[in-house]
Amino acid sequence: MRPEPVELCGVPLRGPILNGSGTFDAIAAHRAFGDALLESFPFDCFVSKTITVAPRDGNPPPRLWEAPAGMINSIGLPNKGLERFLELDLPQLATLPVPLCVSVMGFSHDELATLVGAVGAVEDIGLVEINVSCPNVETGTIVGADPGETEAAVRRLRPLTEKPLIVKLTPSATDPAAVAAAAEAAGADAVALINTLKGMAIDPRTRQPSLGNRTGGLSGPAVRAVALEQVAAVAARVDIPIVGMGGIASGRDADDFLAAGASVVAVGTESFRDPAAGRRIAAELAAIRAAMRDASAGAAL
Amino acid sequence: MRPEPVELCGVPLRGPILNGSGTFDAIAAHRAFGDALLESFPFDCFVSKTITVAPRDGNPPPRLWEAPAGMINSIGLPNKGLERFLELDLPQLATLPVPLCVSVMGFSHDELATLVGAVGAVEDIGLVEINVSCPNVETGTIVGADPGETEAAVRRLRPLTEKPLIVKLTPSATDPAAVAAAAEAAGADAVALINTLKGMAIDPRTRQPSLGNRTGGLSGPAVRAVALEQVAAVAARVDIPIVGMGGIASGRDADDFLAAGASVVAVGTESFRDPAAGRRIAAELAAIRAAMRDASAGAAL
Amino acid sequence: MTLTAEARTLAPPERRIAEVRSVERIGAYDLITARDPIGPPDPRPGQFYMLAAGERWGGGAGERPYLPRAFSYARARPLAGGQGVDLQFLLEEVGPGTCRLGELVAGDPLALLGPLGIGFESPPADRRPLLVGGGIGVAPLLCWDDELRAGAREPGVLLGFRSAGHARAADLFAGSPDVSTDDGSVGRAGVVTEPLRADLERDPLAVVHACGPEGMLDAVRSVCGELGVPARLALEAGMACGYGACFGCVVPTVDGYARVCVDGPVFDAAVLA
Amino acid sequence: MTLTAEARTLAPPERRIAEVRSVERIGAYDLITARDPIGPPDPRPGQFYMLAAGERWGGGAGERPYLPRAFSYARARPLAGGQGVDLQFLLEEVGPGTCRLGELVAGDPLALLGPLGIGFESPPADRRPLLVGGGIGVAPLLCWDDELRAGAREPGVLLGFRSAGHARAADLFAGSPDVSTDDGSVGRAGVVTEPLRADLERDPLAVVHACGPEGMLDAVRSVCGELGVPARLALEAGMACGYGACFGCVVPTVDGYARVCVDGPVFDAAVLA
Ligand SMILES: Cc1cc2nc3c(=O)[nH]c(=O)nc-3n(C[C@H](O)[C@H](O)[C@H](O)COP(=O)(O)OP(=O)(O)OC[C@H]3O[C@@H](n4cnc5c(N)ncnc54)[C@H](O)[C@@H]3O)c2cc1C
Ligand SMILES: Cc1cc2nc3c(=O)[nH]c(=O)nc-3n(C[C@H](O)[C@H](O)[C@H](O)COP(=O)(O)OP(=O)(O)OC[C@H]3O[C@@H](n4cnc5c(N)ncnc54)[C@H](O)[C@@H]3O)c2cc1C
Ligand SMILES: Cc1cc2nc3c(=O)[nH]c(=O)nc-3n(C[C@H](O)[C@H](O)[C@H](O)COP(=O)(O)O)c2cc1C
Ligand SMILES: Cc1cc2nc3c(=O)[nH]c(=O)nc-3n(C[C@H](O)[C@H](O)[C@H](O)COP(=O)(O)O)c2cc1C
Ligand code: FES
Ligand code: FES
Repeated sequence: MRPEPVELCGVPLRGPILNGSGTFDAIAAHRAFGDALLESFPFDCFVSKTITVAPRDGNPPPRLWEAPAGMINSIGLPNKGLERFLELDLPQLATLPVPLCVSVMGFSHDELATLVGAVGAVEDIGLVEINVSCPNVETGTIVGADPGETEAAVRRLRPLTEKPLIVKLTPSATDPAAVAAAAEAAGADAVALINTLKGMAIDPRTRQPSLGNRTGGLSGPAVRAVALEQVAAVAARVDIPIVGMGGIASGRDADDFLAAGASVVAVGTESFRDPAAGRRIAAELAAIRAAMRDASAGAAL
Repeated sequence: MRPEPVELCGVPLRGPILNGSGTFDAIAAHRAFGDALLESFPFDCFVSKTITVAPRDGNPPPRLWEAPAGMINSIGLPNKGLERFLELDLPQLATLPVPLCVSVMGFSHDELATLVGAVGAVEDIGLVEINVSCPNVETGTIVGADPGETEAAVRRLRPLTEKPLIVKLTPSATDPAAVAAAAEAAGADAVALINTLKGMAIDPRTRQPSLGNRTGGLSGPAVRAVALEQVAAVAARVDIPIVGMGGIASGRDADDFLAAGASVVAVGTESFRDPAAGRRIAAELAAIRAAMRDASAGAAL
Repeated sequence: MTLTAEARTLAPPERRIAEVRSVERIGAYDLITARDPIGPPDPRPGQFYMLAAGERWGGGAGERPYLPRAFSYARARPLAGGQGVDLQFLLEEVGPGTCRLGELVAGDPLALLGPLGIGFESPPADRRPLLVGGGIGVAPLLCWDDELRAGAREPGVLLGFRSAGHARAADLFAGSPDVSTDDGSVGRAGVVTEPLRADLERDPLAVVHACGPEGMLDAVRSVCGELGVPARLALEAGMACGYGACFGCVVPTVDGYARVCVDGPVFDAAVLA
Repeated sequence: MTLTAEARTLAPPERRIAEVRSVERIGAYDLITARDPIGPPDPRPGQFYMLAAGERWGGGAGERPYLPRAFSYARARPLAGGQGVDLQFLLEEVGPGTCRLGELVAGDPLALLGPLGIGFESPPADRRPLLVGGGIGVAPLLCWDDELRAGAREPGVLLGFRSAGHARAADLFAGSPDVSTDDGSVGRAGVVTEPLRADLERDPLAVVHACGPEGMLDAVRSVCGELGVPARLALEAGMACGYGACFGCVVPTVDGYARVCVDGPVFDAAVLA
């Protein structure tokens, strides 16, 4: 059973399930699974991991630590950098059976402008996501935590591309709805939330932080309640579509986010447990929607 | 096996385990368990639930919703109000075998002053905890979310009592360490964290928020990683003792908080699963400490 | 057996491990028998226990269960020697917690806390006891029926169920209860409050003890109110702790919210708002 | 059997349910045999699978496990008919995940994804294969030893263990491997790199395939480096996904971090930084 097609900022999608940026590498997955991956691609829109202007190695290992009903990561945005992403990765991502959204993060307004200008000019790219929120990178937290800074950043970027701009919020803002409203005022076409919650774990053998980077980001079902609250708060403040995510592991969870005000949802950590999670969740969601339709039809009689 | 005695702001405790405010009602527990409760009291210091000047009914039910590795609550600080607390509850709490800490919350600086002045004058009360996770009706903002507001509040209260003042931080601050530093600068003797994370759940049968109050607070192991990160960040900024809490369910967890910089720890949600959790955790912690001592002794040879 | 004004047997102040002796399927329900080695032998009918599987409580649907679950004890058989008791619980599998408990087999550890709450008060001498149960709500009435019979106060017992599968629980009662089913597959067709009204109109000098779904309890209240018959209702509410710690399980009463776990679960209908 | 430059058999792109056929205790380890109904019959030695109990994965110590766990397959027996395979995994119980898997019994569902990663390349014709395993690291060497023997390239096999209980795993090998134990309770006393050095000094025209704890692999690297012998190491790293999605499982190489799950787990020692 497949869900109905939807539109996200004017881009038609075959369904409402995206991946969370940085939680699915379609190129690596193709190495592991071959063309079977493309024949049953788990998402209705593919979001790239966050790209920066300069290449990044990412954080020293260990980068992962399991938590109750979730995990903490300190990956640190490893990526080839803008130039080699466009040259090496984009041609492969362009062959995916679904629209492509590229996530970018800059350490200054100029860097962001360079990134949005560059990816905004590429035909194969359908949407651009601006990550003002990665908790592993200082400036990400700062920009996204402050409505004023977010508004200024988006205003600067808005004229640089015709493509829909999605602003990925940070949950460490005291008032995420205010930041979302600022992004909307500056011309963002959608907001995406939540990113990982700042977290830490201690390695019992050393009594030191477990992660190479000391702190990391918490994700998975553990954060779902926090994500739902922020999605509902943002939905009450903005009219632009919301990409809801944070611990979604079932069609039931996905429907909770839609009920809270999201237009589409993204799956992150659950894909680590099963690369086909997106497809399973889409089917479960479709079944729930069908049951709801039958119920209301019944009620209508 | 019992842990060593400790001191919290000059108050001697037989061990390092407190209860989280609002997560254990010693009077109700005495009704359920009788004097056996007092003979094996689970905590080394008892923290009352938060008291306000006026009586409060609390929020409409449902007030609870289970979450992955935790729960969301919207209890809403039901309490008898200052006067009847002092008259009816205090005499019973004074008979507990451990020191008493009273948690207070005011909706204005004047209310807070009234509360701290009143409980600060009661001999049987050892410590006073100020719960700043509340909206200031004058400014509308959450006092604890803003370092300036927190500093102003604590400055006003500091002269009103000789008793140690513990400031219970709110995790919805963008920079909890800055708020902790502000509390320290204003004369707080300790800080306690974390309080519950803002969260929401959807009732699948209605697709409406499950809790009577729509939103609530997430607690339990799900929040532990977030709590550890905030405790470590605060420990890096202040010299006053830290009461660490958030998802502690074992001696291992408690030791993680001590390793992250807490001086003592508090157990909340885990007590719901077992009223003796505090005692069990104390024993597990003592065993871990003993093993560490043996190890380092061995290493020293 | 103590009959204090407050029908409450105190619980040991900690969660303990009981051993599952058997899990029987009774129609639509599970009957779990567990040996509680150190618990009091004399819980009061209407009291409940917080239960959790001793192992693997969690990792079910939606990464739940996490909190323990509340269950009225259905029957208690004290062990020889005055300490310890075999407890029976009647379960309906409705979610991750009850499904996990339904998976248990003989020998498995069962974590429990209790007995908790206030049970049924013995009926005044001048009123005949009438027990009214709906669905899984019949559980606490089993031991209450046994006890009243033992005290030569044999009660009337009116039970309502969804279907024949659920009605199988009626066979657990000592006497021959009056059974109604929604679909008429067993006993009379219809809701249990119809025989209740008929019975009370015949002889209103009764005291009703009822447990069941919210809708049924509301109907029982209005019938009893109308006919001036006192009613004691065993309520349910979502619980985290079961012993008054979390303030989560409240119901509105004439003097504000009360906690079902420490002020109930049995309430006089007159005090409920 | 395909021998592509990259020793990788592709995995179906989804987690599937296998059926546990047996769980045997082999000294200090568990040997799990599971029937994978639709997986490829020909995983490559050194490849691994992500495993999780099909039910109740969670609710263990510290409310874990949550993520699946990575395990090299120890042996694979294709089912008649060309599709499906019986897979064997050798487990050491070290935490909530391995303990839960160790609890499984015949008939239980086992969730798995795989085969994943790049396995061992066949050794160049001019060098004799030498397999070096430490502790649970012997697991991937079992199928590799079988395959080399089947191809008439019988390898030397040097194994090191903590104690006699662990050394029981050596009995699973077809030939008679050279065994060392830390406590000397079985075979020679000492670490496996001592016989390795002796063997390579006798005849350096070898290619080493090693798997084991970090310390042992470091020692193997330095011995091989010193004597100019090529070494292929099967590495471990904490993993969340096993297929390149999370970027969590990295090791430093001469050209930056590589992901153990998609660029490994078998690496040429020369490329590791
Ligand atoms: C005093 C008392 C005595 C009881 N006695 C019995 C008894 O003898 N036998 C018996 O079978 N039952 C009894 N119950 C009810 C029993 O406690 C519940 O059926 C049980 O808690 C359900 O847990 P679950 O995980 O199976 O279902 P849940 O998933 O918890 O669902 C049960 C109800 O909880 C709500 N719910 C759904 N999701 C959540 C969530 N995430 N968090 C919180 N609530 C949710 C919904 O309303 C759902 O209908 C009693 C309850 C009380 C309070
Ligand atoms: C490619 C590969 C192949 C493998 N093959 C095998 C095999 O054939 N047989 C086998 O037995 N094992 C194998 N392993 C190792 C196996 O995956 C681990 O032993 C397993 O993941 C441990 O899980 P656990 O829950 O039992 O233990 P954990 O609790 O996960 O502990 C294992 C280690 O993880 C760390 N740790 C502790 N707590 C946490 C936490 N909260 N989050 C994250 N890490 C934590 C510690 O370093 C601890 O020593 C392989 C690993 C890899 C990467
Ligand atoms: C390992 C990992 C890497 C991530 N990398 C990124 C990233 O590069 N950019 C980004 O915007 N979000 C990143 N995220 C956040 C996710 O996109 C998502 O917002 C978050 O994980 C919550 O969803 P989930 O609970 O379903 O995983 C990452 C999350 C994880 C777990
Ligand atoms: C049901 C419930 C009620 C609470 N009431 C209060 C309160 O009155 N005052 C307060 O400062 N914190 C209150 N808290 C927060 C706890 O004291 C604690 O900070 C939080 O629950 C995190 O710890 P835990 O994960 O161990 O529960 C409450 C928490 C819960 C779950
Ligand atoms: S269940 Fe916690 S107070 Fe009743
Ligand atoms: S385990 Fe996720 S990238 Fe290797």
